[in-house]
Amino acid sequence: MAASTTTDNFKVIGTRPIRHDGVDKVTGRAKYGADYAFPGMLHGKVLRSPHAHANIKSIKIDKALKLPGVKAIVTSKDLPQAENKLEQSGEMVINPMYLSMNILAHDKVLYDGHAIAAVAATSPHIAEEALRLIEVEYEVLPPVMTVDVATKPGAPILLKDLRNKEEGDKQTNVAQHYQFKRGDVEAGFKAADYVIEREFNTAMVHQGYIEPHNAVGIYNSDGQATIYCSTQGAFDVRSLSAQVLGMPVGHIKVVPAEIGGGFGGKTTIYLEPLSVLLSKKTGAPVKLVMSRSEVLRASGPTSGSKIKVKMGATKDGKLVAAEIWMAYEAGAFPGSPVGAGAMCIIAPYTVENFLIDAYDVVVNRPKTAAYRAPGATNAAFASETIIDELAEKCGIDPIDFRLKNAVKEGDAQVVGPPFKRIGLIQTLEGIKNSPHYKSKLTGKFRGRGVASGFWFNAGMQSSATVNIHADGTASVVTGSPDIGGSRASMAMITAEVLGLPVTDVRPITADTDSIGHTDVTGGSRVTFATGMAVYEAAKDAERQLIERAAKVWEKKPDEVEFRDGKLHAKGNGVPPMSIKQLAPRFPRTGGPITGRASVNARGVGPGFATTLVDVEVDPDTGKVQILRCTVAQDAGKAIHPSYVEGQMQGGTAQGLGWALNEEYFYDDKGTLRNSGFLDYRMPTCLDLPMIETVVIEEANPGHPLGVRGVGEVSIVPPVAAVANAIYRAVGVRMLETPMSPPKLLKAMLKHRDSTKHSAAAD
Amino acid sequence: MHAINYEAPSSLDQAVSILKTHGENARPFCGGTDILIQLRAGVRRTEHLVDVKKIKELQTLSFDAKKGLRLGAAVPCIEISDSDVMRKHYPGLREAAHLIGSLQIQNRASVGGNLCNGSPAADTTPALIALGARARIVGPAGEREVPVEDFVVSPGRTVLKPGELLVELLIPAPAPHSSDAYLRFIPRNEMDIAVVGVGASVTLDGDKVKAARIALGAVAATPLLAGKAAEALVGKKLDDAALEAAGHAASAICKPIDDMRGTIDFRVHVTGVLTRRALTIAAERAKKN
Amino acid sequence: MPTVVIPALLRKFTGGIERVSVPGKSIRELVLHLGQQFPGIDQQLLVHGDIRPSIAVSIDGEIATGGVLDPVNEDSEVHFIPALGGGLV
Amino acid sequence: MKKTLVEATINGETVEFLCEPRQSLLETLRDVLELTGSKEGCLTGDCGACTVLLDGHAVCSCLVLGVEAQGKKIDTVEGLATQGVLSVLQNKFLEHASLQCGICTPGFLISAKSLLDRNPKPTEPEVRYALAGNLCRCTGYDKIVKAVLDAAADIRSQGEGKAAAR
Repeated sequence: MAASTTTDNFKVIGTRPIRHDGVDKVTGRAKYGADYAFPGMLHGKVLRSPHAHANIKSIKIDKALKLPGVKAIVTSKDLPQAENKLEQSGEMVINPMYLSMNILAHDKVLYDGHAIAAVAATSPHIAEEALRLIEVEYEVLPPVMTVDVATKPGAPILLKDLRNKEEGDKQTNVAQHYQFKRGDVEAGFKAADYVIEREFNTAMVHQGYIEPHNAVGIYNSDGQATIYCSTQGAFDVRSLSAQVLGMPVGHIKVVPAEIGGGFGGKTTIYLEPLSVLLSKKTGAPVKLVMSRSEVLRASGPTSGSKIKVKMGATKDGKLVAAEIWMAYEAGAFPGSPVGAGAMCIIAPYTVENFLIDAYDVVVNRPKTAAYRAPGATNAAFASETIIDELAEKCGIDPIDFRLKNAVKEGDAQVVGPPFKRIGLIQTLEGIKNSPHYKSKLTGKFRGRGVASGFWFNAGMQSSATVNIHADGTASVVTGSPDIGGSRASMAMITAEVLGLPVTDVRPITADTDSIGHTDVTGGSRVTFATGMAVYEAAKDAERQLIERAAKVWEKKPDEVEFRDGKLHAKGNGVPPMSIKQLAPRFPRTGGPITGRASVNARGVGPGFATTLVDVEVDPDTGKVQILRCTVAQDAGKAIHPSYVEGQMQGGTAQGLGWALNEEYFYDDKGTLRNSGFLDYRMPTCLDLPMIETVVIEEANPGHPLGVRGVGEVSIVPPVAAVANAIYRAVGVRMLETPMSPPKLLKAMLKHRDSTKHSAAAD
Repeated sequence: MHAINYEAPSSLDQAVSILKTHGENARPFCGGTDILIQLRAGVRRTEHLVDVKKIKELQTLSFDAKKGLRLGAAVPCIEISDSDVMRKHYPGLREAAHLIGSLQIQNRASVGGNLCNGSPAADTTPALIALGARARIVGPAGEREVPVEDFVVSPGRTVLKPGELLVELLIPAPAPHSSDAYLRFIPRNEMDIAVVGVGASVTLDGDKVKAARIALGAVAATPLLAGKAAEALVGKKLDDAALEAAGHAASAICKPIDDMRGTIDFRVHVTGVLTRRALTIAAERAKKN
Repeated sequence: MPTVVIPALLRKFTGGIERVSVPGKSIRELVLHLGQQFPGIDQQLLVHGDIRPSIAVSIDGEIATGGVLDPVNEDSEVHFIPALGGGLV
Repeated sequence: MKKTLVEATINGETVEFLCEPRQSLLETLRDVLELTGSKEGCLTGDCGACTVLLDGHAVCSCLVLGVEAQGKKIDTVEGLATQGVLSVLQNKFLEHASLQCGICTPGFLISAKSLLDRNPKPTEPEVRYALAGNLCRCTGYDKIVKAVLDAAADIRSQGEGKAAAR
């Protein structure tokens, strides 16, 4: 089902061709990072801290080095000094010192799984045995696992250089404070007929990509290095690795392998500099691949959080005030997505008066990385639950309540500037008109919940080249690693502009030396920003085709036009010429045609989604079954609708997993107890229904094809939608994630007790 | 993983002799679905894996209406869940085998391996205990039989002595008007380890319970036989009050832990719930036999 | 004159004032004049002569990409907002 | 470390190879035989990315030892296409856009093949049960389940077509 506001007449865009990299992926030929092998290659493994918080007193590697087959061991002593400063790197702001400390612990370990040393050996088994022979002496410190503990006066300090600039320059675990303010909150609450105030807690969760992190590093004697790895951003791997290794950026080439999922988690580096360092020491290529346990313990999950929300509405359902306090776990180093969360938490609604305070807090957990609309899901869980309660108080249907307050073009965003054209209202109406919403949900312990979500989406830098081959077919080269089928979209945009069949366009993801700088595959930006570069590169090729045809016809370029895949001479009866016919004449008319474009994309169109969920709760065990689920999302323009639906379904599935069972479970020593897919419980095929989609196409005026990013926002509403559905099913408001059976059962038993007591009192 | 040796004897004698030679340093190896994970994680250390899948006695699944079932220790779960004999006579044990892991796991894992792994949360162990199964063990000192409820002594440890091998499980023929059921609680619908597991068998005499056995998994250091819970039912109609009493009695013997799979309170509560549900299913089935 | 909207936490430099009219034809000029009017605020916005990496600039409702180099119009509205990290797929 | 000589039939070809007893079948396939189509996602049998057929049964090759392959028949994703022609399942995965990142795809294809070999007419719950041992984090499974159901229907109609032609 699609509702389109674009009046275009596309031939390729909007169709569903077979993806170009598909055959390689169903035959096992596609090469992912761990599939690379080179002659003489060694295997690396990483020694990781068993403690959440400890000083490293000494590291002894002699015994391990003596093990036959062990070729080299590196520790933080092998890394250059890194500076304590903030720096822009792609879409991230990084601190080189903290980045270096995360790659290999300097003098302190800050989480269970923190890397301490890396070994290269002739087999992965030998490297692993060598790890057991490395002797590390620790001085164990008390672990700081939650924002509550971290912000208590006198709490153990994680980072000696982290100081509170707002209050007397003291050492602190609070890395950052954000504040957003509008109107008069006190007056707002006075005008409210209903005020709801609640505190929410969400657990740290992981992106859960199936492919573990990997890297093969090759350092040559001339000082040049090549890294093969599965990453969302080859250029980021290059700049971050150069930073950590103290190498010039130009001395590193990063070859992005096929990537087995990322969802934000593969936008930074872990193994990449280690592979180069070990290769430098041994003179051989070195491959490192994380185990699943290492992925969970030591890559970058997203923050757990504590969020207090107070919101007020008038009787007729108008939101009038919001006061919000939120604190996110950054992990061991600053940089949680709490700022983004703060800007998202009431983004879908016009609220005249608000005050939002947000805090980034370091704790003894792995440094968080991006995860699909970072920060927004936690935030929406809190605000969308309150919205549901206010709707109930006002006696208004929750969708109608949202419609009454929904932002539209011209309304101010939380950060101030007004929205351009957006599609929140259309997603709400899309849900209202869906077969799911129109169906009746019957049966005991069943409930239906709805929630909406917002995500900014990103622009940033992308490059593309379009090469026209001698037979009139084309290739399109970009620097965006393809995680979800973006190559097909790039080929489709090229094919659309050049009037070619999509099978005549071959899309390529190039290495860092073969294409201009391209920022990370993240922020839902590839189809938007790289798509913009591809569109312009194809247009550049079109312009050149016109010039060549003009030469052939001995006319001026403005006497030639390009339409329907053919060159037409204006006026007289010259028969039109296809690219196929023109291509053999490239050599005599000036040589090959390469269309080029690089952009720092402006005109980002934010994304909205609304999700509807039906659940059934087992009243005796608290187990929740998802019965039905529909998601409506504004795509701007769906280039390849199947992969747009795929993004919506995938994000929704992750949101449902987040809602029900996923969590980082640490014991009181700060050891992660569920560092495997057995106990980090992501949804299986048997846990989910079909996920119905409503693709809204409210064209983004900032993009030549109307595209807005679609990769992220679908993960934002599901957690709140499930919570609201559970409430409808069993009358319990869940204020923490995951809403796992032990927690829900406890809440239901308490609820039953209290209703019994109140019945007795009547 | 550290280096290991692998041998795959084709006779029981050979297997026992290899196991005896290496003593503590050897372990029987069947589906590998637990031991390989444990060796990789460094939780167990064994230098010799003795693959027992080629030994005929361990691959037997045979049923006799009088003598009951002989279930070879290495019979893969998939064979059990595909078996009509199991479906008809031991539906609870079949369900337990069918619940273990994914199809990929069921194609490799065995009931014997599940038992020898010694996990308190093993799915098939409560089902075996509910059926009154006995474990036939062969070792350097000959042969012995152990009731399954006595087989696991602590998490990961069993009565097997160095050199000993579990050959088969002997399960009595079902009495008339009897049947069994196994239920477990997991947060997802597949792929989890039991947070609570309850096996129950019921023999009816008219509308009254003639005999019953209830066994619990994942609620103590070892699988438990809930004797009092079963006794509470004998001679009674299986009505709500009786089920409630059995559930309470089952919950009462739980000594669970708080962990990433569930809390103590949750496990105790759900033990009662599953006990009632499993008894109801077993009794429904028994009526039809 | 262009209008600059001051972020909540920097309003301590402006005595709580949220919207300020400042002369200038570029972000560089606006920040310069802001600093003259409210000493110290420019240092919160700049590092090494350009906008801090942790801050994004919105000009007339759109995130700008040119840092201090971006031009502004007489009637432009400029917001300084936290830059964000994105994730995704 | 001492290596063992193993002879097995892999994707229809008799193959001899050397491996250490501690090497899993997955490691053997990938590092010794250069068949990298089977993927490592967890090494604990929880994700199914390494699923292969061992004598016709779907197993996690990370939980099988390479030495156990002696005398066995092993089928991997690399053997699904016949002389360059994709199988119905492979085609349906492409048509239905059942893969995004594609890392789980080889395992899903093998599990789905194993299901359809045994049960040519599966219901949606049967498909979901048969695929529960394979984790996918990109798709929410929707398009995978649809592809398998569609492939089953296609294979059946092909079979009926053949029967009618006879």
